[in-house]
Amino acid sequence: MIATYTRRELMVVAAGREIRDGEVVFVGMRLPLLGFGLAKATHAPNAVGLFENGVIRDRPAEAFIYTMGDPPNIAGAVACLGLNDVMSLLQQGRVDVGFIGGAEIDPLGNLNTTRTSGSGSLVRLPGSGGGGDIASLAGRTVLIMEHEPRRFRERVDYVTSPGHFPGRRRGGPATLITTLGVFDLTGGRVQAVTLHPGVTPEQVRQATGFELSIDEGIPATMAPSADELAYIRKADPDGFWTGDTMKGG
Amino acid sequence: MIATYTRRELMVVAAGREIRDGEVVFVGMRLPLLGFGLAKATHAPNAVGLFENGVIRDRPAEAFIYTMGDPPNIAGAVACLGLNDVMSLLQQGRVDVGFIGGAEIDPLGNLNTTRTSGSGSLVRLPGSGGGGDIASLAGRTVLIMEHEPRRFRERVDYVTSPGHFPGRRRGGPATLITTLGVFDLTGGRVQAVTLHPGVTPEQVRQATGFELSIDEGIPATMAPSADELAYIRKADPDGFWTGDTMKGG
Amino acid sequence: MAFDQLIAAGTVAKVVAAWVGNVAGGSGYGFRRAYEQGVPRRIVMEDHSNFTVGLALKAAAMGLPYLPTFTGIGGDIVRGHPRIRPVDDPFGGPSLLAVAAVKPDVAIIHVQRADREGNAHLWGNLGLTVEAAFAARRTIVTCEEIVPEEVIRSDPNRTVIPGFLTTAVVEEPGGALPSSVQGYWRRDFEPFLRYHQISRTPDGFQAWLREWVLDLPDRQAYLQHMGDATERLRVRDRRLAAAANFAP
Amino acid sequence: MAFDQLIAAGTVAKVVAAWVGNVAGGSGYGFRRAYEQGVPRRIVMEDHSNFTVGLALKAAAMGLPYLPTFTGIGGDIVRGHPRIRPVDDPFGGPSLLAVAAVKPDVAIIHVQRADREGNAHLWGNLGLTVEAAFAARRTIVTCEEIVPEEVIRSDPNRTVIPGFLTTAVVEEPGGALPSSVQGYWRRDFEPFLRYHQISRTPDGFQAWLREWVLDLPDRQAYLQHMGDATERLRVRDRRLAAAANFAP
Repeated sequence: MIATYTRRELMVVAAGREIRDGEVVFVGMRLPLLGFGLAKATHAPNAVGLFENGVIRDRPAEAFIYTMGDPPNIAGAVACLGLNDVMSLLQQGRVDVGFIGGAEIDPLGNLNTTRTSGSGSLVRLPGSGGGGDIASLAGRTVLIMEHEPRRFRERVDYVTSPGHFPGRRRGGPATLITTLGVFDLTGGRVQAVTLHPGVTPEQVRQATGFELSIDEGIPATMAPSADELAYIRKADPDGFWTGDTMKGG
Repeated sequence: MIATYTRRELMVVAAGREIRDGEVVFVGMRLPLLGFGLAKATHAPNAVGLFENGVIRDRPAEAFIYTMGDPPNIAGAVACLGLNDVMSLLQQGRVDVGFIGGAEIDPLGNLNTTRTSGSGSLVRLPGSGGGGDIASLAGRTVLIMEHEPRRFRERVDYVTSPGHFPGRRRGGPATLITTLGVFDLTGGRVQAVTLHPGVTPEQVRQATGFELSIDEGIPATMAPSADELAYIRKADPDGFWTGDTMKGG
Repeated sequence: MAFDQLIAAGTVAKVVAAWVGNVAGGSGYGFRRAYEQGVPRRIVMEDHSNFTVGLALKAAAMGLPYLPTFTGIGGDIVRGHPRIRPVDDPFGGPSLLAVAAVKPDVAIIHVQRADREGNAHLWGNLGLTVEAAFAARRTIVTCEEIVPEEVIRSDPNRTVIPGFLTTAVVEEPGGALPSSVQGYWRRDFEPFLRYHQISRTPDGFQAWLREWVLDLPDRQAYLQHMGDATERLRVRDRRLAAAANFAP
Repeated sequence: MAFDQLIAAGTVAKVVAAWVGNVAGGSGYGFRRAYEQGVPRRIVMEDHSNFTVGLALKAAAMGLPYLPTFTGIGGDIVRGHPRIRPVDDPFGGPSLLAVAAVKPDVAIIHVQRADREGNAHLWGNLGLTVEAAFAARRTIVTCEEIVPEEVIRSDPNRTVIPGFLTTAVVEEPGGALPSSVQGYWRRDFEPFLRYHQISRTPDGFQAWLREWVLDLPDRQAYLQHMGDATERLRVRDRRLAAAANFAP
């Protein structure tokens, strides 16, 4: 029997696969949070998760959380330090991988979450949060995006979270997970790795406002297993983040 | 009835009088620690004491302590932070007065606790500890010294705790309390304020390796009251710090 | 959300922040209107990342004019930033950025308990609370409970704000609602969602402002207007910290 | 005292410290002999103040090459110091000093309790413990008790060292004696005094070294040699931290 699943559930699975066992992960909320829990429950039982508010967990919160400061994310944490403490660990180079979302992306993996005039008039976005810090300081970053033409731009209006640039000290975007596929960014350009089941190269090209390379015969993103889906649906029972309409925005 | 008392008991009383009510005090060990407790018990009930290991107390420890990290100094403290936290408060300018001891002093209030060749051969002393920081950053400092000619030098071999110097941002030595008297240092030179009962100006001059000014008819340091002595003897029952031979060195 | 409410009410001239929005839905509409259209008034925005805000407060908390960092290099936040400048490593390593201190006039901190002197115990989420209290010229501590001083003294490592930094201490249970307070209150997510929806239009925001601020004469009226929320959100479970012995 | 013992035993090439002595009597004789006469070997001394050591470790803990400070200006510690250099405030304020990071190869931290992953609860005196654990390449946690992970998780704010920074965790009750451990052990002052007296001469130190190190084959023998100290110094009173509820 093939389980049905949403695009976002598939993205969670893809995010989880980016975490290797034993790694220190700068987690964040939404899909990466679920991906971290999924990785812990499957192939990466020894991964450790850092949250930018100071929380360090080696297992997901027992209950659904809206923000990383919510009480279930603190109860049962291994440590609850301050923001500057975990940012210091990040700046030290102790974080292997961090997750960041963005409103706009360019081929170098620069993310914009500050402001854009892409649609003609000025739109103010919420800002960096910890995104700019993770982009600057993590050992590598995994980017999570809605795959829409207006969001995939030759050049973003504002580089909130720097991608690849000459003189970068360490890290940089490694993988991009979108609603359409999984892409490699390590070469300073966007190379498709897998497309989600049913997605065609043409669809991806039309949804991308810049050149990207998709090899012929590119494989499909591996579908979630029944166990993986069961995990996600337990962690997000109302589909708040993983439903077809992501309620979390 | 006149209580008999030791020189060091008198120095504790003099140290306590340097603390004004409501002040934030960088305390230290030995005589200043006792002086802080005495001030709290008498004229400065609202003074707050900071210790360089991170402890903040608004009353003295319940039991005798050898070091500021000893458990009785932590039990009942209002806060126990880290060294850098209280040093940060000091650097912010939140500390009104700090106490420092030294092995050698010069007329500008420079203290040496690092190394000296004053007696001919090189002698290594323990080093700054927090002394250099208090000297640099407190609102004003009170210095505590054995009054001996070899310790009162025209120029100290090494400035561990800076006294007055051109371009000083704030603070500097205000008062010097010795085994012979109490001296004002605010003018960048040593001016006697009181001499301990029975001490003559001549004695002080002979014990001082540089020029200092002692006005004619200089008053005597006010002797400890019976209550003050009672406080000190309760806090230092074996005379560890205040006996005629200060066991603490 | 509080940022957005203050901005939409026209009380804010300048925002220094890494993120302004609503946990329920991303964008803050009040912030967007002020930034994009100058409605109800134009605001100056000083954009930061979380770490640069953290370092700006930490610099002030340490009594320093700035702190160095590697964060933000290569991005636009730090480019031409009024509070961030390039600096050399005096020991010859790679260049860094200097983040200048932010010294708030007032910090308002909500904690679980404090004594009458303002010595404050806080646990759970810390974020930048301690830095803010150390950095500010004046610090107002609001708390769930004012407790006897023995409670604070029983655990000096839990005291994150020493009383001599506290300008005023206010006992105001539920003072952080609809946000959570570990061990005392759960987050009430509905007000975030409702505010997000209603603040979509200026009229909607004005209705919210009347309902939740202007028409409520005092704290008591506010609590009553919350209905059963205080009962519903109160934490009744006990999951106590393991014993820590401070006996000397 | 530990500094002095290691130096007098000839195991130390360089000391980076603000204070080297003995709480019982000021000077450390082993340190003095090494510094003044090169006995048993010459040592390089890098003098600091408490705050410059604290900042050097904090810089490493923050992943920075240096931290700025105002401490020490006008004194000899910072003059020609290999790890301290003048820097300008890039925002035009008064000049400062930059203290370069100290990144220890190993930090050895004694705490009250830790779980098997090395998540460590520490309370009481902190000093620079946390900075050292964050700064070091490897951190060894010794503890009074290895406890079930639930104990640590019951109070995440008490975890000063997250387990992923811990290289090894060792259960060794009394491992900090003759120094104190809040709630577990009182300071034993006599060994400080005795060491201070006996270490006055090189022969005295050698006698101490034989008695307390060379002639004791293992930890068990060491504990036995301490006689009744472990019984005498053990804290039996209970003064527990006030309850803190972490229920979500």
